[in-house]
Amino acid sequence: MMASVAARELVDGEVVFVGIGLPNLACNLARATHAPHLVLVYESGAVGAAPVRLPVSIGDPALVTGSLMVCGMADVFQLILQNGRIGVGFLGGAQIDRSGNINTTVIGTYERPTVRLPGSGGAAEIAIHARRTLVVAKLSPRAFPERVDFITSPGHGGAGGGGGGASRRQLGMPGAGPVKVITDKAVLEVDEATGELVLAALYPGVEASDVRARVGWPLQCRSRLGRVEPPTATELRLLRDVLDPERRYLQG
Amino acid sequence: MMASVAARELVDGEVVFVGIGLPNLACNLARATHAPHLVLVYESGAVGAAPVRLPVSIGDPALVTGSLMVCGMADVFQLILQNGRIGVGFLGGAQIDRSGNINTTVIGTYERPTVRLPGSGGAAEIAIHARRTLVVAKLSPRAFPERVDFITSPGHGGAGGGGGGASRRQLGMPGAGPVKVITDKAVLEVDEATGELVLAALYPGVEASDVRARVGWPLQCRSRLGRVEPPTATELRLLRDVLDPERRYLQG
Amino acid sequence: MTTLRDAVARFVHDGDTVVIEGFTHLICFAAGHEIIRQDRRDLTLCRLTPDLIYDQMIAAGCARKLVFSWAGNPGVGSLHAFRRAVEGKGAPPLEIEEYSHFGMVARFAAGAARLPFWPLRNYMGTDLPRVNPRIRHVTCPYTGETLATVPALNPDVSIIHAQRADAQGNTQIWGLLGVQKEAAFASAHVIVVVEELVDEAVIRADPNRTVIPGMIVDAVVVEPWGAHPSYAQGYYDRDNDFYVAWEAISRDREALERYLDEFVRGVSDRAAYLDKRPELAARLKAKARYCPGVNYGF
Amino acid sequence: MTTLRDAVARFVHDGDTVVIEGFTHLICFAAGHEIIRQDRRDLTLCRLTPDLIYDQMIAAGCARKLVFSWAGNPGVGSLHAFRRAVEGKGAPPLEIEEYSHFGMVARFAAGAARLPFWPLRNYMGTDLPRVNPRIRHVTCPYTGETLATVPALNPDVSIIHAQRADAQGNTQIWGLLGVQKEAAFASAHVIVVVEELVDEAVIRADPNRTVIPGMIVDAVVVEPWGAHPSYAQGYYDRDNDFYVAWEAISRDREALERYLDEFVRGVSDRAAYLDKRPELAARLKAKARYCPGVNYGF
Repeated sequence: MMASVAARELVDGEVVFVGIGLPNLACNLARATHAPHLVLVYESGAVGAAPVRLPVSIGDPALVTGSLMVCGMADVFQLILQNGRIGVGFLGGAQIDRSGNINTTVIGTYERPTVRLPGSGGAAEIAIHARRTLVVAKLSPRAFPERVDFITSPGHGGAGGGGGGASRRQLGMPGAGPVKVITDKAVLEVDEATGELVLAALYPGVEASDVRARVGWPLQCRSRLGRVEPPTATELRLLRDVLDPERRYLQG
Repeated sequence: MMASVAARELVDGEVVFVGIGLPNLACNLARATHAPHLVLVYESGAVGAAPVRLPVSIGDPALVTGSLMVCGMADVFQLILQNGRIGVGFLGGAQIDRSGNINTTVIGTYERPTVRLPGSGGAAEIAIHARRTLVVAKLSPRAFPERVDFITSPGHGGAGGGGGGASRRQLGMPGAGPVKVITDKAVLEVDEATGELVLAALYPGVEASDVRARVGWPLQCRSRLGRVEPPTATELRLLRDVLDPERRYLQG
Repeated sequence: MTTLRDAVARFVHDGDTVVIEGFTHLICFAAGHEIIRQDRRDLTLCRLTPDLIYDQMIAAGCARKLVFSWAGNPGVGSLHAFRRAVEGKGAPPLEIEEYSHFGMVARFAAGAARLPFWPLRNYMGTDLPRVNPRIRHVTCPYTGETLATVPALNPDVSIIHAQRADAQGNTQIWGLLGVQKEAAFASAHVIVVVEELVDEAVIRADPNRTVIPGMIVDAVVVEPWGAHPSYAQGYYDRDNDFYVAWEAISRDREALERYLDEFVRGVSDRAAYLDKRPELAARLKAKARYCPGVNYGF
Repeated sequence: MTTLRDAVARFVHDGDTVVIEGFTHLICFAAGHEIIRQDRRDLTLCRLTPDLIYDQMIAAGCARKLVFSWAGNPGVGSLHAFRRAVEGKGAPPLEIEEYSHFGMVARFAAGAARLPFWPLRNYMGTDLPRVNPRIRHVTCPYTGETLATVPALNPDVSIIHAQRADAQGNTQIWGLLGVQKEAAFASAHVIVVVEELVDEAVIRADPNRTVIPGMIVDAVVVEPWGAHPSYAQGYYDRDNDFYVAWEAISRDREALERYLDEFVRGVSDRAAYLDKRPELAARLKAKARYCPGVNYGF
């Protein structure tokens, strides 16, 4: 479900910075359905990858074989990402907060963490440079606190709180940042006026109260709340039979 | 003669930044005689070139075919030259002055030149970064003035005159600069104390006065003046029959 | 996929900052000639080595300004149209902005990375910063030392000649690479001109050879021998005889005009230019010297 | 040309700053194991993605400090030796210095260019500069805008795994390139470890594939399957099963010690390691997917 919702966000011809796991599934689903000209860029250096197997890591050899270009990582980050060529970046995170900040660094304090997470990787610069960033994460109060323990990838809160896209621009961030969060129950979007994540659309059978119960701040709603269409039969067949037959990333 | 004198300056295994013309002949002569492991680097991106014909330009396709590495010019200048990997740089020039400054930019003023020369190319950075720079030029009062009209490649005079290697170091130049000038009559060297070019060795049959007459400042002498050995039979045979049979660069 | 005529008409405008790069190798003379034919004016031409093609464009009056680092005829002598313009000898006046090779490389690198400047350890003790105030300095926030800087160069359009590309503009180059990659990524628009159009499968078979991805390319033009008298490794050799001949042609203003009239303005396109030089293939076609492939399997 | 044992003995010393790079691809596990066998101490280990090899070196007590940007087991989970050390759970303490990938790439780029810093448009709005004072800023001398900087990284030694090199260390890599080139040029010493030693003529047949020239290489070691469980494009696939298995091994301190005792300390060299895993070739050997060559003739 999350994979097909994410796939529909992608526009044909866009250049996507692909993370591993669900984003990779979503991108390949989009390529197989409405967006055959999607250009997949991996931070490992594969551009226009067309993997014949589901890549297990972002540096999988299947991303190289048959891709359009393979370049060094200095080129990926300077000539492609910082150059402004990435239309969509995908990020996940252990915590996403009210302002759309994402934490993949530590739970607890940085100096004495309860849980040490992997860190930024390319996430900080993706959230800064991609024209827009899509976040994929499962809803839970722990994952959606009022304020993340550590800002790895910047949302819309600005350095000292306060909100709105303006503060991103003031800070010199070229991209729009995390504009949409695709969860397992609903889609959240950033409200342009407040810079706050708000409820934008519900999955079938889900109520707004189900979402609010799993979010650590008083979640506002869009005035017109959308309904997310369930995956089509084609989408389900592609995901289950073609893209992830071993169910590495799909859960049912 | 100049080619064989220049060739003898090269130590086996050194990395040489090669210019076209005489320096190229000298490097290939050295490779064919005492320095088979000389690594020839061309600013065009060919590293470890082994040209099967005398290259007409620094970007000749014969420098690519069979070379050890071909890289972009950003790598040549940043990773090789600025990185400090070049042992010897070769430069020529329309004017070389008392302090070893070299001019390949303009005769006359910059704004209204009498003769517009090609400009720096890679010469400025070679004179700054190569561990030592060898200059190749024919003696004449016009070519060896007291002071060049324009400093394209810095010698030992420092920005406001004054002398000695110290000023190069103070200015942050990693390389020793133009330490030796190989002419058609003599070899000049920089005097470490004064930062001034002085007469170091004479070609057979040449007197110090012949050299002084062709230099635009009161030329000092090393206390022990050397004698340059004429080209050996092997050197002459290689130059005339193998390296430059069409006499593109050799004159007799 | 388009013609050079259409690509120049669409992406090269009067007053634009234009780059036709290539260090000796892969200089797109075909594009320069088309720009002369379409009589573009007031261009700011940028290139490390202006070479014969910019000498021709300067002579034809296309250029308002030249940004460069070495303006000569390599191994031969001068670019006389350039010299006349700079020495004030009656040619159309030409503004110049001058760096060294490293400086120009760094300007393209900054442009390609979309940074406003690039730091480099250079220019101390030279007169270049005195005559070019765009060479400035920055202080290292770690060591306190002063480093030279050059400003980013972001052309309106770069024209990149290459051995081959697919229809989407995924472009492969081997042999000397110059600053083709940096120039392309630095530019608002990119025209790729290739010796050979290949199937996407050819590109995908050897992705490490791709220097410019299709995503940054606006037009793909197929123009065999389009770099002559420059060369294309594996396709044809440099026409050194023409470089030597240029000395006499460009020294004589009328001879230069006759050259432009006959070989540039007097032909409709590159094919017509090649029709006038039927001997080229026999003289310059590259010999076969294929490298073995490598295994991309897993 | 030497053995890994001799190369490590000669170029890796207690207290050194050591880099074993490779982004998923070409990670030289053989070298990491040899460093553990030689019981090096107080190393500052630098790498974008510490991966299993640094987790093993941390567990073995080789590391005083880790400089990195993403410390996980890709697609699987955590590096538990690293986590125990950072979470203060009884393992040897480990100092950390943390960037993002772009920051680490930029650190290597600065080191390779022998500049003291590298500018990048990054880190605004993040907490990284708060916990890493080495992320600083510089003001553009043209636009006045503020850009982030990272300091140069110049390791004492980099160990670069590659598909092939000649005896002089001229090294060719295809597939993912990571930051192998930048790391090598940034380092005081370079050890190249290759799947295959080839004749100089093989290198010279395709010079555009050369990533590291012999002039910067101190030692060449031939070690087939030396990257396992990482991979070498065209030689063998990544051992994803081992990456999955590492989760359980590294989570359990004793299991990790048993692993080190059996597969690292308990073997004399890489050949002995491979003798214990005779199934690898059948499971992981790459299929043939050769690209055609290109013409380097003129």
